Amino acid sequence: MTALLEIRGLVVGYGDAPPVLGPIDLDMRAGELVGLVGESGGGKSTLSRAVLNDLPAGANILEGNIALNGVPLYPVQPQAWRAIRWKQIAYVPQAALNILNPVRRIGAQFGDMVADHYGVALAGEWMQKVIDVLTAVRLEPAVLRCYPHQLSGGMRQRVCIAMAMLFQPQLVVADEPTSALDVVSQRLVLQTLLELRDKFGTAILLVGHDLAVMAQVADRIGILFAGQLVEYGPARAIFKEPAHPYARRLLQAVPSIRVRSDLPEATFPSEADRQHWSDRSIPMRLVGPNHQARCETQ
Amino acid sequence: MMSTDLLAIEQAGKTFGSGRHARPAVVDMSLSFPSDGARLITIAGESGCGKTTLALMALGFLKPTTGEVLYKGIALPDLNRADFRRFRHKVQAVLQNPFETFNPFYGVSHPLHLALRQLGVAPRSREGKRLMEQALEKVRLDPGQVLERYPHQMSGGQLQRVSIARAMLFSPELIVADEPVSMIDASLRVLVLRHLVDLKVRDGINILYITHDLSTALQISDELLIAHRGRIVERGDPQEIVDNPQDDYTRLLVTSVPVPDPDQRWGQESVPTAS
Amino acid sequence: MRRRPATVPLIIGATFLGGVLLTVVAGHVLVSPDSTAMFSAVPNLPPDAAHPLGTQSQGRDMLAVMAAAIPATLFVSLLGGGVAVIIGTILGMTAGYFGGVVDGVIRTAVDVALTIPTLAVLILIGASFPVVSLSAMGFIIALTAWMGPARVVRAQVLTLREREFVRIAKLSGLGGFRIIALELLPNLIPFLSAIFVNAVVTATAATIGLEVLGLGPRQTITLGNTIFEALYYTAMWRGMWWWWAPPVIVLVCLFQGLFFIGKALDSIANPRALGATT
Amino acid sequence: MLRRTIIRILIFCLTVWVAITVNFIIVRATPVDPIAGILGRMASKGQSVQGGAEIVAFYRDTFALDEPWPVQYFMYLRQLLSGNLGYSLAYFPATVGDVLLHAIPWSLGLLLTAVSIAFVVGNLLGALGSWRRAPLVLRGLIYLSMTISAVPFYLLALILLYLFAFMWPILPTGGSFTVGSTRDFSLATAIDFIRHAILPVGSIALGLVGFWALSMRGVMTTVLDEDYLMYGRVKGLRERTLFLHYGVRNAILPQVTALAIDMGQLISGQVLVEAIFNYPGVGTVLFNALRTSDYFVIQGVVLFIIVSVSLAMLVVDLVYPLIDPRITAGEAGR
Repeated sequence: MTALLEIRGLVVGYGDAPPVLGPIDLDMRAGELVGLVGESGGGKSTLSRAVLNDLPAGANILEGNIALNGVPLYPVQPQAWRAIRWKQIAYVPQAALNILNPVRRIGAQFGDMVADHYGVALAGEWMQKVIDVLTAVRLEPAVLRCYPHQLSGGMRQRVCIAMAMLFQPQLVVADEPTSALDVVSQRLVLQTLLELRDKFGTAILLVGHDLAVMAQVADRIGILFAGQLVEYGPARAIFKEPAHPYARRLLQAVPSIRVRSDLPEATFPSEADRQHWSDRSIPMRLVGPNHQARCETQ
Repeated sequence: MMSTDLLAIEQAGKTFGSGRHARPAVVDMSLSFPSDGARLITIAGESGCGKTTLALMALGFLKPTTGEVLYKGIALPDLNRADFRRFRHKVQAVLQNPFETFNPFYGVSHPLHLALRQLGVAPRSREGKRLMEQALEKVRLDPGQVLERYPHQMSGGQLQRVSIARAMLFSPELIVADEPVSMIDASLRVLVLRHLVDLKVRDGINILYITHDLSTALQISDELLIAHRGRIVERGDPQEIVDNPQDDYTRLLVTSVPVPDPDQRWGQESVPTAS
Repeated sequence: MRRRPATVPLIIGATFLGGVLLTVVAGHVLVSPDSTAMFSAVPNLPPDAAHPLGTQSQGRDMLAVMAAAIPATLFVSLLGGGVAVIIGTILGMTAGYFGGVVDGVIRTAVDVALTIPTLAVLILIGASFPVVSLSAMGFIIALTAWMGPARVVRAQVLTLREREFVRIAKLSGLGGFRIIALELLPNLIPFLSAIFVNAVVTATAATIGLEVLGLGPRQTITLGNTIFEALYYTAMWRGMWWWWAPPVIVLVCLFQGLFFIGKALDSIANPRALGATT
Repeated sequence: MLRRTIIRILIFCLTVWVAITVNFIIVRATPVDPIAGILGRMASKGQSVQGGAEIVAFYRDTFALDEPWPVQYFMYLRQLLSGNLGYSLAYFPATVGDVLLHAIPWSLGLLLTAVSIAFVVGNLLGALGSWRRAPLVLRGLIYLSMTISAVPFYLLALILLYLFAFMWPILPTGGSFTVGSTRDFSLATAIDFIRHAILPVGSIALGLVGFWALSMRGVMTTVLDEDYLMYGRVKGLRERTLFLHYGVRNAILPQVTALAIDMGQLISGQVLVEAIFNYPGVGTVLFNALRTSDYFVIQGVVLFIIVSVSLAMLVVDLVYPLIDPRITAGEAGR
């Protein structure tokens, strides 16, 4: 079975400075929900932006490649990219106040997508499709007449999910889609994503910092530290048998809502620890079925 | 009834704006820290539930529109100069965004110096240095490394610990911690919270912990208050509330918090309705 | 990665201003200051060796006029700009920090003053009370330039005030004025320098504008008065370019210099407003 | 919405009232009897004052100059409200109102033409210049226009006047029509009219283009950093859609507000430009009045400028919500 998305030896850096990410090897199967977690600056956002070909200004892919359905995405052909964007790889952004154009109605913003990708106005069959995706995210068609600021944060985020699903892409990259939302909206947004995944068979690359969220929704989890993928495996295996010391620390730091337990002693990771965790000379090795980690054998 | 609590908030309410634009942020909230023993009380709720407004009232930065805030039995506006000064010193805070807690114009040591000067100690004197070192060691920071740096050269976790050290200089009786870990990397959150717990257990300091994170609230608090739309909807023992929530909103909140266990996933049947 | 984008405009600006000052030096070296007196030379002479910039109709040497006019104009501009920034900063800080009624009153005053075309009011004042001294001119001009600083400072203080470090300072027992002086003011220094340059620009434009209308300090030689006289005695129509062109060119250089320096300071104070092309 | 409108109108009224009162105070604060003083000054300059006695009598009556100040103030307000600005001393018996009425269309035409040209060109230039793939020529043009706009209008006017009317005399030196020409509805008249307007319009527009380009570029650079633009780009929208509907559409809003704020500066500059080109607008009326100490004309022009600028700002402020959905829809949606 070939992978939907294959990332091979990907290295991203700014000019001559040491690379900020990689080398990364990672693959995703069709219809799979992969979660990427790590601390800020760990490289999870850079990785997702490389998949979207939306690296921050100055950042470049130095080595390696990303392939979708076996077709390499880099080097980028601008025309070809416009065809891939949204039709094959769509995006659900972080819930920010200004993520939708504040002076344009939601309907017009759907219209822009349809017009620029298919060259037709938003009417008839397309209008039906838009209403369908809105219904799928539990929104009334009336939101099409609204301006973004008239919707709540959770509603705007579901509009973004509906936009991502409109062309039924094979892959959706979701970058911290719920970090700005309260837990009730977070649950609604995440469950909506899962339902759409089941309905359309869309694979989802979910970037986040909350392991508890990943436990709820991810099939597989990748843990990034200092620009390296240090562990990648099925969600259950990561939670039950974490192999990498950083992964273990991360898990230890997730408090549960179920049982009250004593907090760990306040020992902060030393520079030596951090050096060790990001040691590139240690290769990824298989530590369980489908489960690999960058650590010495026990 | 005579109240000799260390700090008591009695049926405090706060409304912003007036007339048609009136927006009640806090309605009838009460809580108190007894003068004996140290307690960690948590107010948990989503953004806009009034928890930060309450914190600002507890610190004397906002005047409640109804009800009052009492320090050792006396309402804040009635405190005489000396007592208000004592209140200012003994009720300290750790705020949400460590990167904004420090004035970018100055080094990290600036707030520590301000605090020392306020206490009548010259920051550069032997005594001043000793006090700063003592406070920083309590939060396991190396004074030599910290004091020479600027805020942007440090991580959020480190800055937040300097903030705790600053508060410690005053030997406070109560620390209001307003979302102290929400801007810190997940792997370090629990460790910073651990310091708060240590302050309570080791130094006997009361803590008012304000958070949106029910999980950490469960882990560290002696008493938990759930706030929703400016009101306290449920209060009591944290484990009790989580296991057996009485209020509808609390129940929704508790079931929405993700459990870090792939074997205990949300059921599809209980998807919350659109908010 | 960190390039100082301010360096280039700073150098260009300094060059222009340097050129203006050099004119003053050249004037003092090449001709006697007494040559500004009426009929100290033959009137209407085109430039030659004795009078590098020629003479005007009242027999004043133009280079000597320029050497006297530039410092006079700069004095009015700097005084006007400086007073405006001080007034604006005090009002802006008071409004921004204390808020409430104080803020409401100051903000309304700024709004009203911004609405009134200041030149119009100056014209009225100038026509009713003939301005006599350069200092008086400076103070009057300051009335036209304080609103900008007040607005900007207020906005800055409003955002700074909500920063958590102000709360921390309050928790350490600092009072309102010490918070303004110790915590807010240092962060405003880059803004204030940019604001000052902008205020000087506004003040200069207003001074010269008034003077060109004939409402300047009557007995003093300034750049604006020189232009007024050149226009009054129809220098352009008489082909006497050496009369009207030097003050115009010096002013253009002055404005260019201030523009580039203001731009440099702006980009230091507010890196986000930097254009992608600079 | 209604609250905002009412507050805005109140500020307008306050502004006008302040202007009128300041005007009143300045006149009374001058040490001498305003009328006698003015007539005296004019006489000393050797100018003939036709109907001098009538003017004095008129003012004593209408403004109740022999009464105490409060009564004078009341009379003054009443005269103003009835639109009576007094007589011109230089063109007696023409009233200040007559003089103004002749000049206003010229000034308005000049202003609207120059501002529209500059607003469109400047904003377009600034927006294009901030976009990723702007050609070098365009960036150079923006920089040039920016440095030009650092120079006040009146200096630009002097330079343009010299360049195009003296050094290279292709345009007239001033006025609005060739002296002695017949003003009919012919093509020749139209061309004559346009030729006279080019330099005044040009010096204002040239000075404004860079100003708008600069501030538009500033606003656009912040808009380019906004999340919705990044999101639009990732959505694979066309550059044109992003530029027009996501970039310019958002950036133009603060520009409109800036238009209102700078109206005062703008008109101050125009006054001088008109005077330099002897264009028959309000500015030239003012300039001539200053030369002849025609005090009531000066006062009338100043009042007129203040009121019309305030009015223009009021209009911009009231129209603004119509183009920014966040204000109107926000109120309606709640």
